Amino acid sequence: MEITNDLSLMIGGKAGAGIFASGIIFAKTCMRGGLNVFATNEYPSIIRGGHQWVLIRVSDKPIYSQIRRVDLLIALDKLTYEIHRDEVSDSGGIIVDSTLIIGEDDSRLYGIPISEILKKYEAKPVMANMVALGAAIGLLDYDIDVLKGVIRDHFKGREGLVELNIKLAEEGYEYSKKHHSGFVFRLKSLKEGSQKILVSGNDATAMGALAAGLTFYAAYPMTPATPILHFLSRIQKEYGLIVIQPENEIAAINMVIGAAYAGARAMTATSGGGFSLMVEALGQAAMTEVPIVVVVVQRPGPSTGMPTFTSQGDLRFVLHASQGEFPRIVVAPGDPLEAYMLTADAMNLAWKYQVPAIVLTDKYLAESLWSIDFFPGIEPIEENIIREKYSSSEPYARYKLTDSGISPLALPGTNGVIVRVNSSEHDEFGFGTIDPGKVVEMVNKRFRKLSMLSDEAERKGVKAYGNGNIVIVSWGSTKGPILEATKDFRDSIRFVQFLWLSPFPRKGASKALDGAEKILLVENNKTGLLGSLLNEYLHINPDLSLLKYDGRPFYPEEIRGWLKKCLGE
Amino acid sequence: MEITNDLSLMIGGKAGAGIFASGIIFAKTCMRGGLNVFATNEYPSIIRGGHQWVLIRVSDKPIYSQIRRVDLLIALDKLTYEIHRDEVSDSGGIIVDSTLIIGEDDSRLYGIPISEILKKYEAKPVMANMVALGAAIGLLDYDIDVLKGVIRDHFKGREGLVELNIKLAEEGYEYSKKHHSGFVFRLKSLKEGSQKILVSGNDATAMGALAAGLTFYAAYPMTPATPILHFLSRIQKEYGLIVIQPENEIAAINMVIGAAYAGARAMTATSGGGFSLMVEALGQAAMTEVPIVVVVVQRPGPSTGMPTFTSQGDLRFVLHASQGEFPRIVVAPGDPLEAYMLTADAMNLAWKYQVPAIVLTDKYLAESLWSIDFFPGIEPIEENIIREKYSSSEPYARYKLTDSGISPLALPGTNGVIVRVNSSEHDEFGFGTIDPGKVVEMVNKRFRKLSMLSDEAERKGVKAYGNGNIVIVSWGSTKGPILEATKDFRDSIRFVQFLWLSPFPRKGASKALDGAEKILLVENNKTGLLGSLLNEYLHINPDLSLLKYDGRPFYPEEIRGWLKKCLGE
Amino acid sequence: MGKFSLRDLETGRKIVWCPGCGNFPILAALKRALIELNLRREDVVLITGIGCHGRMSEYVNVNTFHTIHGRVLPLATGIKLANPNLVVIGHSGDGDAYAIGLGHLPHAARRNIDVKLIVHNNMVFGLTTGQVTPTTPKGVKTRSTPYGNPENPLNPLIIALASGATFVARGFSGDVMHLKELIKEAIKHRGFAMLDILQPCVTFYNTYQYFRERIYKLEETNHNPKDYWEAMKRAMEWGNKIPIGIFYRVEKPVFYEEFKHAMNPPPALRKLSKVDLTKLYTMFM
Amino acid sequence: MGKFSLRDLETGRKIVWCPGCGNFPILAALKRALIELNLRREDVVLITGIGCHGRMSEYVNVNTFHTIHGRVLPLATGIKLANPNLVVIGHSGDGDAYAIGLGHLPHAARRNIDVKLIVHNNMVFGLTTGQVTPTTPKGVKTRSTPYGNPENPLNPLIIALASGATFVARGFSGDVMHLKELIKEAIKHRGFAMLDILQPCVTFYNTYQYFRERIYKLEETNHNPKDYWEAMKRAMEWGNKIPIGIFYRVEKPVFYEEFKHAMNPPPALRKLSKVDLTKLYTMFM
Ligand SMILES: Cc1ncc(C[n+]2csc(CCOP(=O)(O)OP(=O)(O)O)c2C)c(N)n1
Ligand SMILES: Cc1ncc(C[n+]2csc(CCOP(=O)(O)OP(=O)(O)O)c2C)c(N)n1
Ligand code: SF4
Ligand code: SF4
Ligand SMILES: [Mg+2]
Ligand SMILES: [Mg+2]
Repeated sequence: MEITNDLSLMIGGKAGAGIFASGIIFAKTCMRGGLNVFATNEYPSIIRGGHQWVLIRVSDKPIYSQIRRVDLLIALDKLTYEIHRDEVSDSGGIIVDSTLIIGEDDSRLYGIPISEILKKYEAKPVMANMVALGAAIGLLDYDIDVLKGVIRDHFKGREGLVELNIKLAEEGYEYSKKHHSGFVFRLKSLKEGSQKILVSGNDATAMGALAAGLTFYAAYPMTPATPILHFLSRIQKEYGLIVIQPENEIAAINMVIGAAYAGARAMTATSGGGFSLMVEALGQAAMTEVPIVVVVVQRPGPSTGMPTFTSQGDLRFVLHASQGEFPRIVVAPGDPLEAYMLTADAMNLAWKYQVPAIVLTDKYLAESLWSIDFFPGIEPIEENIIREKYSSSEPYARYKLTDSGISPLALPGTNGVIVRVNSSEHDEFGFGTIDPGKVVEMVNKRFRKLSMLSDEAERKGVKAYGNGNIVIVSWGSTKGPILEATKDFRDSIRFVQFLWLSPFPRKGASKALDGAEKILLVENNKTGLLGSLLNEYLHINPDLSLLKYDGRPFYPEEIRGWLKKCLGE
Repeated sequence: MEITNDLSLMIGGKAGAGIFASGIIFAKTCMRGGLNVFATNEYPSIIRGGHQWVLIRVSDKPIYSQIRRVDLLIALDKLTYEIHRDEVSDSGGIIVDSTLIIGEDDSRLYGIPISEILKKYEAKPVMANMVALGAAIGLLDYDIDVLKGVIRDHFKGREGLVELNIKLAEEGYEYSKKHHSGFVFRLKSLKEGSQKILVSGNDATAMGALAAGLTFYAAYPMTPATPILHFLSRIQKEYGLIVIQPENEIAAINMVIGAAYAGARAMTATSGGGFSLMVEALGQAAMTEVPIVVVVVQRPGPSTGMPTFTSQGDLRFVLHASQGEFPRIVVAPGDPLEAYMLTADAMNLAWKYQVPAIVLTDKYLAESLWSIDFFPGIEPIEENIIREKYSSSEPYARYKLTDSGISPLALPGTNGVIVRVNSSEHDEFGFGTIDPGKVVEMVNKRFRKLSMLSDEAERKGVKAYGNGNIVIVSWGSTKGPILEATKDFRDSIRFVQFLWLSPFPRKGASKALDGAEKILLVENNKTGLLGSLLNEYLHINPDLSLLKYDGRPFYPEEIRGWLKKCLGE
Repeated sequence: MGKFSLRDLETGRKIVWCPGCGNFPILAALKRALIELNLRREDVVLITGIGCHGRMSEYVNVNTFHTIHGRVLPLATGIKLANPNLVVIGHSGDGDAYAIGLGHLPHAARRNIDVKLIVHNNMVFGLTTGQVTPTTPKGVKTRSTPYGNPENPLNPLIIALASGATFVARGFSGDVMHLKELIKEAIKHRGFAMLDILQPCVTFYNTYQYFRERIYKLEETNHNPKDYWEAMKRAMEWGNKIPIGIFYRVEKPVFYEEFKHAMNPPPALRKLSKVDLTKLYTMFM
Repeated sequence: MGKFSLRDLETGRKIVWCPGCGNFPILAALKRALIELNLRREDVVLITGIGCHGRMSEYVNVNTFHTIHGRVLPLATGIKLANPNLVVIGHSGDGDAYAIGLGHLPHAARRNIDVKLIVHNNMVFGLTTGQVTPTTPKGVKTRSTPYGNPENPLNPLIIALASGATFVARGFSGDVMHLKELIKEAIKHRGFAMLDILQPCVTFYNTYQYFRERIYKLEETNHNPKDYWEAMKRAMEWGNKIPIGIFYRVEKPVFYEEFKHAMNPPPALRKLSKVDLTKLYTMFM
């Protein structure tokens, strides 16, 4: 029996052994053959030597997440073999350095003389991954030329490396072709596949912001948000961006507010601890009505918690952060396309409504990789902005009372206007006030924006998949495992995903939940935070909850198993 | 007609003119005569010259708040007269410097030649208040000797000032006795009155902490929490306190955590903006299980907002502040006695359960003054603490797994133990861990405390006044105006006050709300934050809401008027 | 609008500082400096912190940002980077700049970001009614230190010099004309300029007399503001004689020049238009 | 327990720094210093920030507090004030102490709080995989500055000196015995001691070779660590020759002595008992 184009592959080894690079190379190799790919990783907060892995799912059908089953394990060290051998299915295989794992009576082992090959080419130990990748391609009976192309692009500019790595991959490939055959799992290029890109949630977030006009990015490194900083600083020249790493998160968000006040579309990203430090300035953005975007990539808390793991524990925190009350946008994408779209939306709408917008993701979404179609074109939308000249006879009032609550926004430097903003309560011109009537007017003005903002949330804030009356409710990155778990049960199981958390899409939610017999909550946290919103806004207490808070994402198998129990099967 | 011992008096004038001092002196003068007193103030964030006032209610019956009606206005400048004359009832009076307000055809005016008297004694303009106070005592036919006693104590140690001020008061008194008579409102000492103290919410909070063993206080000044710092630094020597004003709020809370880790009962206080900066360390206290108390005195936000005004806008913020999920104590007193009791409770329970505790008050509670009985004796309670020596053969484990979730707490320096705490997720000994099983155990351990903590909340978290089936629901400082507004309707109107907001006393609330026909929400904010908790925890959406967000506290008249409308009268 | 006169700079707001407050001369000096420098009013951005000093933004009719406590510098940095055409002037207090905001000062200095920091150093928290600050002398009684300040004060000029500031000066509210010149020089300086102003707080810490008796002007000595060590030594003087004037001034590359690739036009002035992401895609393929 | 040997200091945790990391010698030097100083193990509190340096607390079997990023100093201050009997040693990184935590350093220094700050200065954010920090030299390429660091670095020794630190020293991971002596001297110093350690990060910024070629020891010169200006000048040296050793050391009153009224016994050791509030009541009557 052969199984073609339905593979789950894991590469494991020590931090510093090029595990993630191998994962990306393998994933791209599959993607270039027209196959769909999803990859996710796990690693401790250790620079070298800690055990880490990447898990790659490949199929010619749509895939939404990793699965538990491992069909092929590339164990780059002994520990990987020991930890993960039980995850490999009986018909699966395990690629190892034949000199490393000896005497194991395991029929799934495919030994490759990796060390010998490295020695032959005087290659560094870190290049073991290339031999193993070649061997895997051989075992899977896939096209080695595609792999070579990917390696060539990966090491572009470093020609010596290109040749050596390709050689190593070829050696691995040939060895496995020659010595190992009959492996059940196969990969085969599809000729019709459209051109795709392999992106992470972080990549998509950054590109969504770019599409919506980002020109200023300030961020202090914090796992798992740091890759956005790396990416944007890499491309700063081509896109004319200012990318700056300030002294801390307080400086980062205040620089962003300064830049946005001046007129630049500006963003910062961080994780919970850094966001904690931004809380005061978030309120300042709200009070001054300076539009900013803050990306919060969740990891398990409280406090330092587990920096390299995943969580959905910050939902209530971002919804209520900062003293006083004000409208804010909080959106939570579930995959890269949504990350792109919602971040672009967040930027455009922050500027339209002059409110702070938060894009809430998590490590699992941020660092996993998806093969997807090119992003749809999105444009920066500018409304209510006065640039260059002001042509009214009235003096410019930054906080003019309007029906919508949105005041015309002028940029400093514009002829004929003085732009006066104020973190204290203020009048229409931005001068401080404590007059009770004016104060109420100003609070009401800011809150009037909620009416149009809620319309946006209702329109786009909830998605339903399937028609069943058993309804799974969730938000953010759990989307993938849930879709994967329920893909064969679309008639009996409905999945309702919340994309907007603030304003809360109350009507959209009611509609999406209409007719539900049972409501099942799935969240990557301890207390069911979306559940608390359902209680608050809809008086719905989910019938059952599946909550996971060990820092790991859901596996579809867990969800499916739980569903069976829920449904009394 | 004479009205005895039922008075509402206002003193108004410029910032810097001793308005609040006069208020305190007058209030104490009444209190020493056995009368009940309540005083509240309003002032802009301006050091000199801004208009400010204090409003004092005096009665021989219990009083709960200020009222709108002013019976006697002491207008220390013209502006005060202009702003407030319409608040003075027809039968009321207005004490003015006869040289200042001339030609006003207002029969309520009682002119006193204040400037002349000051000139005669070569006294500074700021002493006008003493002449006016004396005049008021005269007009009210009260006992000038009591006033003199209060003045004597007020200026204790500055004998020259004592004599001059007493002289000035006497002059005012005699002038009004001689020239003005027949004023309707009268005050008369009660002989049986018990000894009382005149305290603010801030005073009570500080004393509650002292009673529960406070020895370390670190705070960065922030209105309206600063008086706690002033008070504690004044008494630091008598009570052996360390009182320190660090470079900012981040330093303040981290010093508090350090001191508590070392073994000291430690506290900080701030308002919303400063609390924003403490958010990250709040999570650290939760993760390390170091017991701390944070007092948050609310003022209107967002951001700098209105520093000297009042608000209840931070409830959701303090409930959800900091990344990740963890149990916390949040209590909200409604008057000084509750502020004292709940702060002491917060300190004792923070140490018992090793969780962060937040005492949530607001400017209105913090800076208003109440005449009350001496505080009941409360003792510091210490449980689960290992001091001096450790007598087990097992190595000490700071985060030992226990049924209650509470681990024995040892102090560093103790013979035979090593105290290892960690802001990262950790094992029983405080070493970092990412093991999924251990992580879940630790999260569960921290959350197990919720079970006993919830019992505390259920026991003490909700109070009901009256038996009616029309139920007003509120929390915090609105208590006073609500009690005042409803005091004559206890049979038809029930008032349910929430004292614990976290853990939320769900059962206690259900019980207190039992049989309610109508639920009316009263809050000093824009969106009804307690209302959102009722929705979330009880699926109760209040039938009607009275929300005030102009920075001013409620007046009982507003509540009564609204109630009438609600009840369709 | 464009160039302006003193009248154009009025906002019509009532000034609520205590009579005699050392902030009045600073306000007067700033206004005069702006006029004499002949700038476009629309090009000036005044950023103010929280404190009595923060009211400056109510009294000068240019662009203003009254920010939260302690964040004048990062905010100013963001504004200047996004639009270097703007003249960015921060007004801060000793609490604002040296207590809660101190973490930003050395970084702004070493970056040599072209913003001006004018610190109203009254050695007290004014607006919160008189507590100790990092520049309050040891032993002084304040409302938070009723038994005397237990801490040694910070010398902000030394900190600025130690951090690489390219312009470091001290003024005194008691000499408004001198102050005006210092503000002008600070604004004219290309790079980060810190001007610490001895500003008596007549209500909580009245130092007029104290400083009047001790102050002397550096420009009336042979002080060479290009000499770092001389600047350091002068900045250490604090006793019977206290120097004011320009301690240090050198020219160095300014921060936004490091972002030439983003300055054509600068971010705040760039027209929004569709962004081509496809050139990125090869990276992901 | 009480006095301890090297074995007692082991925690049995696997060390996960990169092989060759400059943190190993610091760990070895600290342990030896603790032993040679002959302290009670229970009296030592090690506070560590977030970063590779932060793992120190996993590897030394004394009391530890692994705190959040940048807050070693306020935490240490709280501990020391609450119980001055404890020996409070903070380990921080150049990111932890000089980026996010810089706002605390001058204040700890001017207070002369008796805690020790040992900075593992690898001139890079290690744990977050190699970004620029305030001590990274200008022009250096890191993952957040792929076109070279646009900022001028900070000189932490000058900042410490400018802030009034009473003990300022620099060590080098390449000389563990010298480092041990410095740590001992820092711990013995009564007052705030800052020890900046040049700590190569072999993975992201390997400076072993660079520093080996340049380093010289102050004690092998005629350097007088009591002379403030000499210390300043030596701290400015950064080129072909880079000094290590004790730059500055003077004795000044320490901070907790300002709280004598609260030290008998200190807060952390005081027995809880009923507090008499009635003596306060006269104030409120
Ligand atoms: C985060 C935060 N903490 C505290 C405050 C309260 N606060 C307002 S002004 C001020 C002190 C201002 O002192 P300074 O900067 O010296 O200004 P001055 O009033 O003396 O001009 C403080 C602490 C605040 N607004 N925000
Ligand atoms: C508030 C906050 N911001 C950011 C981070 C992420 N973070 C972890 S370690 C680190 C840098 C550490 O650099 P350094 O102090 O130099 O330590 P090293 O790893 O080099 O020893 C950062 C930014 C964090 N944990 N907390
Ligand atoms: S308190 Fe001091 S600084 Fe503030 S206005 Fe008054 S005199 Fe000026
Ligand atoms: S990354 Fe650098 S500092 Fe961190 S362990 Fe590795 S070598 Fe050491
Ligand atoms: Mg000041
Ligand atoms: Mg470092």
